[in-house]
Amino acid sequence: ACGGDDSGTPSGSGASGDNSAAGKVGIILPDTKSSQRWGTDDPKFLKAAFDAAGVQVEIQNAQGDKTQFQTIADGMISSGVSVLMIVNLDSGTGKAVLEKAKKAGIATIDYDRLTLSGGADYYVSFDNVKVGQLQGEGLVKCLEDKKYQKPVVAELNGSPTDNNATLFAQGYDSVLDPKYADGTFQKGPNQDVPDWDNAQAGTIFEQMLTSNKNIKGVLAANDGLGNAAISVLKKNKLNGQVPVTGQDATVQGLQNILAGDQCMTVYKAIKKEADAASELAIALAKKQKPTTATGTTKDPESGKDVPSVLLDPQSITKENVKDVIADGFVTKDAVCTADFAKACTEAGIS
Amino acid sequence: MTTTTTTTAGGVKVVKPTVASYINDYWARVRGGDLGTLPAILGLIVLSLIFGIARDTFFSGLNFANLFNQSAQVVFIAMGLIFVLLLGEIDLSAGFASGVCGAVVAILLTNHGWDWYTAIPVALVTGIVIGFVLGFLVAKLGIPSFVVTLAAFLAFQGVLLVLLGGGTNISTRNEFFNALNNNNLSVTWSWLLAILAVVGYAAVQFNQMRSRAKRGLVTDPLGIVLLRIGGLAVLLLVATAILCQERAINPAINSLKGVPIVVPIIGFFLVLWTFVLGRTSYGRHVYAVGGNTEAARRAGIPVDRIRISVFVIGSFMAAIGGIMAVSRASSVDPNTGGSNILLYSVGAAVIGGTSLFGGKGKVINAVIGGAVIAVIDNGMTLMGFNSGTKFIVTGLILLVAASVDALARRRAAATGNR
Amino acid sequence: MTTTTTTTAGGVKVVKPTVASYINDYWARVRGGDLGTLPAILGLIVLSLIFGIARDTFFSGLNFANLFNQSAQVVFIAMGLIFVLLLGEIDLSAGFASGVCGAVVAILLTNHGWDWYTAIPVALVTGIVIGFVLGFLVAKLGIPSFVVTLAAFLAFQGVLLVLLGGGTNISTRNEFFNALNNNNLSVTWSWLLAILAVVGYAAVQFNQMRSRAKRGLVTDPLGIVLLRIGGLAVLLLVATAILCQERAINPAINSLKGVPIVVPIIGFFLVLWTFVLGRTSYGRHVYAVGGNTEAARRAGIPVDRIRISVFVIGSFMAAIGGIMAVSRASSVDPNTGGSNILLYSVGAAVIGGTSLFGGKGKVINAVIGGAVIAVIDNGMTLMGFNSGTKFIVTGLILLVAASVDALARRRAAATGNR
Amino acid sequence: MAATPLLELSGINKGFGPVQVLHDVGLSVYPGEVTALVGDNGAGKSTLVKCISGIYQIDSGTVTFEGNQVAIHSPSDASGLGIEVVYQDLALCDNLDVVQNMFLGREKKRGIVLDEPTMEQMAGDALASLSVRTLKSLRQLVASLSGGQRQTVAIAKAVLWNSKIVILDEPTAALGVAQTAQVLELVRRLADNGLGVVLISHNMNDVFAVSDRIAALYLGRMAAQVKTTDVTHSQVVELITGGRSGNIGLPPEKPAADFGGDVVDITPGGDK
Amino acid sequence: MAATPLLELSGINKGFGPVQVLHDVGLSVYPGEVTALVGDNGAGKSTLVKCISGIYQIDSGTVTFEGNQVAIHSPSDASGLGIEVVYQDLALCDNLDVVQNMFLGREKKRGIVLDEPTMEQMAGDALASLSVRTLKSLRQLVASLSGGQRQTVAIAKAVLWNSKIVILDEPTAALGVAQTAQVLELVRRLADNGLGVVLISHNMNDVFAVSDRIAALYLGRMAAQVKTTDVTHSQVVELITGGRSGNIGLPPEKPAADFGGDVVDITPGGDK
Ligand SMILES: Nc1ncnc2c1ncn2[C@@H]1O[C@H](COP(=O)(O)OP(=O)(O)OP(=O)(O)O)[C@@H](O)[C@H]1O
Ligand SMILES: Nc1ncnc2c1ncn2[C@@H]1O[C@H](COP(=O)(O)OP(=O)(O)OP(=O)(O)O)[C@@H](O)[C@H]1O
Ligand SMILES: O[C@@H]1[C@@H](O)[C@H](O)OC[C@H]1O
Ligand SMILES: [Mg+2]
Ligand SMILES: [Mg+2]
Repeated sequence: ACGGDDSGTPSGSGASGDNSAAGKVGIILPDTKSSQRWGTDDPKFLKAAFDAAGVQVEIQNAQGDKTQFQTIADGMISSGVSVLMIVNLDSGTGKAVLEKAKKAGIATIDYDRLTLSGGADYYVSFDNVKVGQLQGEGLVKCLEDKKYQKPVVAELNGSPTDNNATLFAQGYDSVLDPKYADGTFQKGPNQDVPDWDNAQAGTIFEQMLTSNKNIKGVLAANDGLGNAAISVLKKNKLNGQVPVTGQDATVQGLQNILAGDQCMTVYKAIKKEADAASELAIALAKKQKPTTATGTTKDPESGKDVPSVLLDPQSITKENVKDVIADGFVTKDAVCTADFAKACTEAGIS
Repeated sequence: MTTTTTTTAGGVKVVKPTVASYINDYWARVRGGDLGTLPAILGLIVLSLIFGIARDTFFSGLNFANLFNQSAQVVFIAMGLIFVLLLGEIDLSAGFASGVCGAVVAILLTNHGWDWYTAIPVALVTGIVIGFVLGFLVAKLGIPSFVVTLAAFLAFQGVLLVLLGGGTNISTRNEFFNALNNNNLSVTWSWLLAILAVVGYAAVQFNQMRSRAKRGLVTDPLGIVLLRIGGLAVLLLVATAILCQERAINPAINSLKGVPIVVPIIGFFLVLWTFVLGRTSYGRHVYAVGGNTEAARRAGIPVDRIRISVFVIGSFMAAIGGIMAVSRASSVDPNTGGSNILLYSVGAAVIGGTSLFGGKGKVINAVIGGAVIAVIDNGMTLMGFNSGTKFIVTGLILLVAASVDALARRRAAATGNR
Repeated sequence: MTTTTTTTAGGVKVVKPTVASYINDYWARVRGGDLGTLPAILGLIVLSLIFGIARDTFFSGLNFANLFNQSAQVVFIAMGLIFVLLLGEIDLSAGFASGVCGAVVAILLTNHGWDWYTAIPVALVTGIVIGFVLGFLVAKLGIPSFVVTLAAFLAFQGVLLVLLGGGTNISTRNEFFNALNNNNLSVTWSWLLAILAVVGYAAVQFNQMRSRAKRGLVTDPLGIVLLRIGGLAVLLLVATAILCQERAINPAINSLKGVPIVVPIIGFFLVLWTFVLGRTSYGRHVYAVGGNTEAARRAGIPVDRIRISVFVIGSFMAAIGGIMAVSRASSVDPNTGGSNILLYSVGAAVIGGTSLFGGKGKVINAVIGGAVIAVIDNGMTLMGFNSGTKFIVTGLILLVAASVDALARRRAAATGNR
Repeated sequence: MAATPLLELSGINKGFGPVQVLHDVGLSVYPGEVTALVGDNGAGKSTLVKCISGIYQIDSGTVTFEGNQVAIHSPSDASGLGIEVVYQDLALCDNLDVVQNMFLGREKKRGIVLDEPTMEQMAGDALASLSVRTLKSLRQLVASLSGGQRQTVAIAKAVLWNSKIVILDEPTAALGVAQTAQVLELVRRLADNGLGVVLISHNMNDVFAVSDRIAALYLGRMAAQVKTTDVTHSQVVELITGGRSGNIGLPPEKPAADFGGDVVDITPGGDK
Repeated sequence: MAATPLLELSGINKGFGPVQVLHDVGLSVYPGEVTALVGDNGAGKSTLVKCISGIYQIDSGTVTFEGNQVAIHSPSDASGLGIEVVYQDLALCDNLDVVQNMFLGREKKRGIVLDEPTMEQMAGDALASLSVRTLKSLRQLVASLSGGQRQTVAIAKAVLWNSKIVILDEPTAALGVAQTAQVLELVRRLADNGLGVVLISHNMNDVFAVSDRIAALYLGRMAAQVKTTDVTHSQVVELITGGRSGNIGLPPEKPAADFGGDVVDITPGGDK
């Protein structure tokens, strides 16, 4: 229903009575530190989708501050949005915000992160446990390729305060634990990185390496953490020999893959996620019943089924870096700088 | 100037001020740079106007009410910090202390099924114990408070993580508790409390006048006293009137009016601590130790005990701040009390006019400074800038608010007043 | 005590100390509580022993070398902060200022393809400009530095985000640049520099002795001077020897030895700023303004200019810190200079013995305090606790390190010395 | 008069790190008498006072108060015994006003509430009795007072209380002619009321005008304690500047012997 | 002597907020002469000095130096003109040592490096000339100095330089007998070398011993400026305490008329 014909600009007053009836949509993103996506990709794709539909949107970022998060929600509610879409910082504040919105008669969407017991009307995301699984499988593959005997694997987990980090760990541990158990791999040091802080990740990994010189593989929860580990490996001239994982398909991560320093990253097609979410929101803003949320997600806390759009994350290695570029997520110019021109050609990026 | 001359018991000639001479003197003091909280209030008005012009929702009743809930945590923590700052000390751990106390209350309510009237006291006691330990380390071992509270800042972050079992968050579902920093008083109660406040203030003012007059001491002119009482009355009653309007987005679904419950709580502590600082010998001693520790010691003031006590008050108020934060979010997570909470709280105190070097400050500073910070935060989120720009503009606006203050005070330096 | 009495030009009798009387006096001073950096060094040793016992890798050459790279950012920022703190001011924005300057260098290197010798100067100039603006606002407008730099703390976070296009990480791939805080000097250069440092120190000491003796002023006994030089020599040469051992994880693949490049850079700035503070009139004026601003003003010292200058030095050193952080991570992200960097840097200065109230502190404090913080961080991550525990234990260990200091200094209070 | 001393110090030693300031000092303060403590700049007078009032801890020596040996560890111990001190470095809180400073640590209260009117009135009376005429307001911060006004506040503060001993360290140094006269009169009046008064002063006229006894410190040693009527103006000056005068004062060899040890090392370590 | 004044003030007004401290004050300082500035506590002497030295900005009035009207906005302006001041509130940096304080703002250097040996030697000489005998070390922090030692350091600091006018605000207040004599001698010597000297003191003996002229401030007004030889001890005391003496001083009606306006409001606003 809300497909192709909405792509015009909302210029004339009566041009699309459809649009003028549409309320405003408010979107709250969590921070700019856990991943670059919240500062760059998501706002860009979301904005584009709403602009295309001619629906008013306000996107704000809570800068990792849950007080801010609530304040932004208050502001959006009092400025009269008709749909509120959030990426929670934690389920608690997320829930408080969702409840306040519902009391004011506003439709709600959980974007990327499910608010436990939040009771949002819809949920759009990638399967985060799946992300972790892909990371685990990627690492296993790279280590097998290197033919290491009983390699020691270090784990650099995400922020202890980020629920997604917990889900990622669930995913990769579900792959790695059996390997530890059967003795193919050896469990090495395992630490959380507060705030996903890359600098701290560097020190943490350096110390892991100092105390356990046999580390042969690093499960880093995202590209930033991965790059921190790679810097330390480089310093010890071990880069390339110790596979490192990542997530988010950042330019940095893709380049590290092309350079052979990083084993894989997980590409979450953020544009698709953003499009799916905006489609839902636009329908709600126009007081229509969305039809795209075909799946459901069971809220593990409340036990309720939330109507959902769940997208599949994709594992990226040197072979399919080109897919990310083809998808328009990153540009060739950004990835294939002078240093990487050769590697790009080798990887079939033209 | 026409003045009446009376005589005090000391046999020294004194001049009884008239309303005119009083205002003249006040004006001369202001011109001479003795400004009190005036510049911060000025800054607040300027900010509000800017935001009000930029976004009309800023002046809506709903937004006005939200401001109180939004600022509560920072205001409570800042009130406690005023005591710590008055001694020239710092408490970097106040933010996470509020988180820890908030976690305690949430755990007791949710995981252990306690009721609010048992859970809240335990959280407050936790705050007191924390403050005692910090104060003890500073006063008795002589470790600089920056270091002690930096260590506590780290440790409490860990305690919070451990309490929350490594990163989950805990929701509170206790109706009363969640209402504290979310719901409103009934309209009747709102008016009742406002009127009570005005009457109480008037009583105190008149009583004071009477007791000075009885001793033959100079009193403020009656006109000025009436002006003060009238001023407060207008302020409180107008605010109450606004807050008692319907402000629900969708009044059909649920009605929203009345003064937020947190307002009288803020008012209570404002009056309490203002009384303690201004009217008790304990408060006097806090100022003395902050102004000149050696002089205080020579005057026989138990400096160490005072030092410990301010940390206790600081952490106690942090506990209340934490309770309010948890109530507002109906949940606690490992970042409760983290982020910018601490810097904002110290900033609130400083912007309100409290000195980091001790000896200068009032509890009202926390409220006014907290309001400045909350207005900036609130207004900025209404503007809807993107992340980077928002940080930058917030910083700049904070600077503008502070410059109003600084420029006003520059005259002070020029005329030799401090 | 056997002492020789000589006479100065002023006609006042003076006592020329012998080695024995010098040591006696020193000991009396220490017993009297005049401890300098002694307690911090003591704390450092205690910490190292604890970690060394808990994890044997702590004392490995590799870990020793890592310590320098890990602490570099905090040490550089802390060195600059010492100047700011000496004036009783604070710079909350130093962390993110270092991030901004780091981003500038990374953008120029990576996005614009500049070379390090053009990119680094631009980053340094950025630091200087930042410091100038901060200092100007504090000195000329009279806004408290806490507020100015809190505003800057927010604004620079935004600038960093904007520079990084909303939050992308930028990798640096310039060999030389990345080597700065990752690679090591060759063994030859390592020894050369160590020997140079010892010889230089000896020259300065002897020169000073000579110039005092020439004027008939009392000089330190030759034995003491030799002892000092010898002490430094042993320290530097032993450290160099350790760092020139092979420490590669896999020596077969690649060799890893030599003093980390960042060490002579730290050394350079340590000497430079120690010289500036101790031997130039500018440094003298910094102490004077920090000790008693009014007295400094009366002595004709341009207080405002001094105030601006310390912020310039502060942000300049923050820029260097940022460069080192980016070099170490070979990458910059929106959190570079964020998290605990600022608190750790101020903490380093304070733990080293610098006062937050101004007038007291030395550049070496930054290095020693930075070492304490780095050792704690380094040791704690070696231990591999989980997050919550790690925070708690880090806090406690910091407290232990500070207590050693505080307890040692308590005698000072007892004997009436400050 | 002068039966048993109210306060008796003996063998007091006090040093700061390597610097020994007081050597074996003894001093007796009698009730009803003014004891003038004199000595050159840096002789150790203020240090001695601070040892008595508990600001400094003595290294060794005994303090006897009303016949009992006491240990004074803090200023509140001293005021507990009834010892009031006006310090040379006045130690007022610049951020408090005149009334607040005068009652610091001993505020008047009604219930738990400060009784400001009473304090204001008492402060006004006390200051008026000390000839303070230029004070603009009792609610003025002491930061804005003139040197003499500060001094008067400090003196008024110390004599407001019922104490047994009042020690005044150069109380008239900053005072005008009239105010000085008032303070000297006050000092005499206190002694006449039976208190023990210790007056430190460099002004020999004042010393001879009000004191009953004179104690002279010389380079940290008690050179002599004599009745004022037994000595002349110039003898006291000799005691101050040389440590002895005729047959009173330190034995002639004493100062010389100790000289090499710890005095006048005017340029020791230098700067490193 | 006394052809044209070196420094001439006229019509100086200075207030702090609602408090008017100086009213229309005039003062002339002549080269080669010691001008004693006297007045009761709180009369405004120190305030006047701080107006001259640029610590306070005057509200109105003119300052003429060597015949030219000047505006002094800061202490460095004043020292640029050659005006040195010893303040009553001494303003030393407690965290610096004696030598460092004495050369503060005017350090001796070789190249850019501080010339410590030279400064130490010069400081030692200057202090020795002021009879300082108890100082333990020139490298002692001034925080640990006795009251008199601090005062001496401040005086020595001000007279180290080649200046045209030296103003001393109660320089001998804390000094011992010998040190006071030295300072008075120094004051006389400075004047004899052609400098203009302003000496503030409450000690009439000292005033009459060294001064050539006396200027008396009364409640912020200049009551009289007279030659020392033209007045008696008791006349000066009358000027100080009453603002007039016989036919010199303020006109009799003047003080009364202005009295109601701004004086002795000893308990105005009270505490709110
Ligand atoms: N904290 C300290 N550390 C080192 N030396 C000190 C300290 N306090 C005082 N002194 C020294 O002790 C000596 C005695 O000082 P004190 O203040 O007692 O002298 P005083 O007799 O009161 O002199 P004045 O008449 O100048 O006030 C002085 O030489 C002083 O420099
Ligand atoms: N900053 C200020 N604010 C308000 N009043 C002030 C300030 N500074 C000084 N005064 C008042 O001005 C008057 C004059 O002070 P000033 O210090 O000049 O006196 P003085 O003549 O030097 O006295 P003294 O002999 O005691 O040193 C005093 O009454 C004082 O209280
Ligand atoms: O994409 C990831 C996001 O889902 C998580 O919440 O924060 C870290 C990011 O890398
Ligand atoms: Mg003394
Ligand atoms: Mg004066």
